[in-house]
Amino acid sequence: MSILVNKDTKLVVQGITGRDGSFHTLKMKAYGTNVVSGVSPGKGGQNLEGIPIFNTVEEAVNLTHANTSVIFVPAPLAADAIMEAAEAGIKLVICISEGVPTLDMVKVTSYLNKKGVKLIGANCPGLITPDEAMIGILPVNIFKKGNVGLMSRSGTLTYLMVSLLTSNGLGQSTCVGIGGDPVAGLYYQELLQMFEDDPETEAIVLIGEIGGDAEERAAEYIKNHITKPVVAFIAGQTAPQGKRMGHAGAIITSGSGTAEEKIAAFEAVGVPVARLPVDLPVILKKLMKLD
Amino acid sequence: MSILVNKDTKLVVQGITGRDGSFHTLKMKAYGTNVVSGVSPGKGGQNLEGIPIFNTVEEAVNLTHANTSVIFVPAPLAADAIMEAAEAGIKLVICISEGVPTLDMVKVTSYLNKKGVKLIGANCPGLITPDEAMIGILPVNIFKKGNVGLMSRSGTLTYLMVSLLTSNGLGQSTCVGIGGDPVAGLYYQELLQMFEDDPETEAIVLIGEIGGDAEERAAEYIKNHITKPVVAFIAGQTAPQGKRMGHAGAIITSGSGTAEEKIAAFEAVGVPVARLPVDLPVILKKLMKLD
Amino acid sequence: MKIHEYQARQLFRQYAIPVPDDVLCYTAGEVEKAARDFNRMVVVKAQVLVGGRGKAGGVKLAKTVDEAVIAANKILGMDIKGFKVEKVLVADAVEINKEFYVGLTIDRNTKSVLFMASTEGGVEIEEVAKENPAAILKIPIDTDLGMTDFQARKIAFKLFSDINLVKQAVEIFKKLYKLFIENDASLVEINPLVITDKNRVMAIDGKMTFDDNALFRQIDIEALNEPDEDEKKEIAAKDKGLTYIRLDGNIGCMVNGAGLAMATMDVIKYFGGNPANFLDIGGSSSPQKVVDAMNLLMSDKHVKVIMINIFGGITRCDDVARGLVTALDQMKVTIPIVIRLSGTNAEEGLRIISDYNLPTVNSLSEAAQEAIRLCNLVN
Amino acid sequence: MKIHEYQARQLFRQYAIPVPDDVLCYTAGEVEKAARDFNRMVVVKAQVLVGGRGKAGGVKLAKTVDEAVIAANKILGMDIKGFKVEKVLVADAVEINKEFYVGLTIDRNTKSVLFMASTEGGVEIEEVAKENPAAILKIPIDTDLGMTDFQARKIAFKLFSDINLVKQAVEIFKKLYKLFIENDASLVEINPLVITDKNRVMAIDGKMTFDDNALFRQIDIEALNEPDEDEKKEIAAKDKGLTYIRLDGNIGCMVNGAGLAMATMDVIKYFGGNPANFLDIGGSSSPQKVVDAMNLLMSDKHVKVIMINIFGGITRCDDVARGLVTALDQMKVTIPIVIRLSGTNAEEGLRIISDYNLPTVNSLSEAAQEAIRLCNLVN
Repeated sequence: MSILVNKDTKLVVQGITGRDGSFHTLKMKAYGTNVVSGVSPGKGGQNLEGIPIFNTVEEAVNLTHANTSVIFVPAPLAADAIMEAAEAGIKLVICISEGVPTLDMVKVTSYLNKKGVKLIGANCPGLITPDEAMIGILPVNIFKKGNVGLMSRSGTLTYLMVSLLTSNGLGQSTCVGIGGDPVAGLYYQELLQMFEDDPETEAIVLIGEIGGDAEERAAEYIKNHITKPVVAFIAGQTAPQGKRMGHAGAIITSGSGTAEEKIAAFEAVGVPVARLPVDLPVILKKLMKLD
Repeated sequence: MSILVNKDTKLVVQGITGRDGSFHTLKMKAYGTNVVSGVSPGKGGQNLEGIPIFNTVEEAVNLTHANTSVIFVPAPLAADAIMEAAEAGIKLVICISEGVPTLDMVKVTSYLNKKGVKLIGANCPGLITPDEAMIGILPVNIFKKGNVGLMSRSGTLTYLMVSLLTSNGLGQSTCVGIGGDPVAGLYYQELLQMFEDDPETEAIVLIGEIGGDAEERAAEYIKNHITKPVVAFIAGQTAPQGKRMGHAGAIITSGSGTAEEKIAAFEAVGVPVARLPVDLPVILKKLMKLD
Repeated sequence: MKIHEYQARQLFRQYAIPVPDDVLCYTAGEVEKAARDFNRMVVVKAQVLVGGRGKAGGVKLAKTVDEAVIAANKILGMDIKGFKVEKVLVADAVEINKEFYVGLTIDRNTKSVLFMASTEGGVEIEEVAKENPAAILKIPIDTDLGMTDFQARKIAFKLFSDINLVKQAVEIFKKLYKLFIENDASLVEINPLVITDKNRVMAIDGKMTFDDNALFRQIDIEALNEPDEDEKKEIAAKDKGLTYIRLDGNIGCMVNGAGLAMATMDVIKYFGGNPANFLDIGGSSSPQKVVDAMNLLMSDKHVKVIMINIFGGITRCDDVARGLVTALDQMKVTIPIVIRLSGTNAEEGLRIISDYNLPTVNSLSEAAQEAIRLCNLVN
Repeated sequence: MKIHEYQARQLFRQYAIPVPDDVLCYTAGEVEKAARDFNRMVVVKAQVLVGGRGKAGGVKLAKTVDEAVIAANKILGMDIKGFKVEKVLVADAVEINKEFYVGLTIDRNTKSVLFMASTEGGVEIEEVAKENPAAILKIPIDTDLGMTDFQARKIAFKLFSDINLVKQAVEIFKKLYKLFIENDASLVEINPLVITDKNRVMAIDGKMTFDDNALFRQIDIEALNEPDEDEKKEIAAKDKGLTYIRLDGNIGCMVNGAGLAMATMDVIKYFGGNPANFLDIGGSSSPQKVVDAMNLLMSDKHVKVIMINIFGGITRCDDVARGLVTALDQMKVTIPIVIRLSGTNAEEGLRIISDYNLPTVNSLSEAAQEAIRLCNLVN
């Protein structure tokens, strides 16, 4: 099982001829991800180590039956690339590009809703179902197949957390980087439900950070819908107000969106929040009764 | 039964304080249509012979439970009025206004599809289920309750046809003026299916005219989906090419959209086409085996 | 509303769609100067609001100034399908490697904007549609989003393979869509869209029609209107609330409602007559409208009989009768009138006109037959 | 990116949203001239990029020129929440009958544009949100359609009952939405929106924030940026691919990734230390970036210890180590460095820096504790 990606994933890479696109395409393929094609306007007919390249996603879908797309194009072109994938019949789009304008994402959201297409990102490191498929830029060596589902607004913080999980013997069902932008695709609520429904997932790790109130909403959702154990971590307890902490979405505005509020919201519904990264696997093991 | 409107219709009139709006509101009410409210921005709190007037459709729906709206506002404001009705929860909108820009209707169509709202018109005389409800500007005295369903792109031509039906003893289940614009709401196909599904309707009259290929498509649809007898009439056999014959949609472009093509299409699928208005009831009676 | 090629080219330029340079000329003298200024091969093109100029000899290449003047002299004053050529466009004749067709229109059935493209450029698209419909690519454009880059690219890749041409085409398609939407067009065509010998993608000829219903918000477009004599009469009628179209027959029609007006003409034709016009006096007709309509009919010297067909609904037959009586009293009406009134207040209407000894008829068919009989008597 | 009130008022004018006249002044002399020219009551308003000016005494009414000069002298040079007032706006003080709040923002949860309105104008909307959330009307705007007339009217009728005011408000709301969309704003507020004594609806004060991610296509907006000293440093860092925010502590941080950078700061704080900055050296870090980052950290004289925390993924630890070695060789680094490398090529990285005698640590917690210990030694 696992969620979103697995052995049935047929991936097309949009922006496959770019520096990052080609580099990570080969990494994904090396991990065993079924990369069926790439898109790069004007480079149709070429190939990247045997992966055929097309001018449009439509051709890639028609000729290689891609069902999932990952996007490495520059941010100003990302919204168009996402919509192109959706229009071509792709059902899951992962957008790695960082710096996509927020109004582009608002427009994209409305379009994807009409088309019934799922999006992860933008500005995310991608997702992985260990031993089945990695889509994005994740360092695969830290992951291990197992029963913990993980979702995170951050990249490297996720890697740290995953390596702590793995070194503590806690493998992962699927790990999803949901991205650090204010308006993004699949978020806590949808992913919590997917992990809840996934028989392979036994516990859930939620890594949040300052900005917005998605964590507060997630807490509310967990209270009402999630029966599996959840442990959270919130980054940005020392972040000042009004400053964008790297991620476009990580900003405390008018005293709202603080780590304190988020931690309190989780604890109010019985979700433990690790104060230090190293504490997280310990709490999780206790909840999973693995001690 | 009948289709679209009946005794359960609760009508709100948008543009109720205008000259046409107020005149026809009283006519509709006099016929027995359940006119529950009107809308005229800035006139909220007033009333028209006891019909309460509101500033917004939202208020009219909330306070008078209107489920159907008829629009008498000037053409430049019609698209906005239709969308206001849809957004407020109205499920059937009839737009009488003539001269609505085509691109406004394209925009409206996309919005109504999202909201699941039905539209009749614009540029139409409305519709009637005799003895139950009349919505629009139809001269009620010519109609008579019965079993013929009628749809037409024209106004006065419809009146002529209906009076011929009535004087020949052929009453009507519902008569729908679908309007003379190139892009309009419910059209032949949807209405044919509704009449097909309506137990009260025994035969169908389709009145078309030059321009577009909706009649050709209707013929195809009848062939595949309609079991009840259908008789057609097509206006504009003498219309020249390239001239807009009153209705914005009634124009033969580059030799396409002619009456001949439409008549041929109907006859090819066994739908008789009356050459003279007086012939129509005669053909219909024969098909309905009423001779 | 249609506009001329030279106006379409102006709009293309306004939207930064590349078009070869051109000069509009009304005389051979102006053409000579223009050709001299170009100092290279030009094309002289008749500016008339009708298709098929090329076949009619209205478009000529000219390698020299003399050839341009000869062409101008041939084309200016020429009659193309009933349209007299009063001006020509002298345009830079770029070297063309390949021709395409692209256009935007509104699809009545899907109720959306449709982008059309074809590798068979330079001929009328209707002919392509009839002979080889598969050669026309049709892509609906979601007006919520507009023409996206990816859609423009998708179309461009179907026409071109060179990415340099694709990129030029993408820009042109997006601008063309913008032109279409921002000006409430009902049709815009670039035909042909070409690749020049210098690998530039350019619009060589354009055809545009605009939505009459939207002219109230398109003042600049309305200003481009150049109505011919018939159209001027139609516009004057419109100002009085009448929809009028002149035809070739001799039975003047006055009807309320467009559909009924068409059906009335059809019935006349069915019985062997010839309608002189389409005339819809509209919904809530005041007596004055009837007077105006009578004046309009009487101004057409081809009209031998007038046939009035009113189905009273919103329109009240007595109003029409009153208008008719006023008209008959005001003007010298020497030709016969057949009138059929039915519906709202028909009886009162008939009573009002009873003093005027007009033939009474009981049905539309009878009215048409009577009109034809009277018309034949006059001839 | 934030802009000043005077810039927001300029944008309002550009979109034909009515705003009282004003003049931007840098000196009391300029204020005197402006007040004299107005020749009526004015308001003198501090221009600083922070809320709560009014409470801090940064906004003063002046009935006479003398009063205006007195106000200017008080306000210019004033410190408001750490921001020095360098300019004031002298604005026509219109008579206000009633105040409202309207604003547009992007709702992260519904992923749509949200229109907000309240009859409680003139105070910070966050306070209204906390004390009386029901007083704020929130209406999502479908960006496919834009702000329609009916939506603007619906909101306007909730604020006003007079149709004359409603009509003015409808125009303002539609223009405000246009301003929001066309300039990639993340927040635009009119607060207060007022009814004047002459029954005009006007914007008196405006607050705007723009999407940094969209500045590449908003050249005019980017030109409005007036960064303070800290922000200039942040921008300079950005140009080198570094995300830097100065804080009040003394442990300089260098981390790869925003989330990890925040978590690193949190861990330092957890163990009782104070981070001097947020510094994300980004994904594919080249050695040069590390050199730049070291220079940036060394330029802050508050920094007593440097703590480097790298989790190698895309970033390779050996690259970071190489950069660090280059930096240590180039510049005189006199303060202690704690470095934690893990993930991709961590061992090679540690080998590269092994000659430099840096403290070795095994975990993030240990690194933070070591940094704090070294920091305390220095103090």
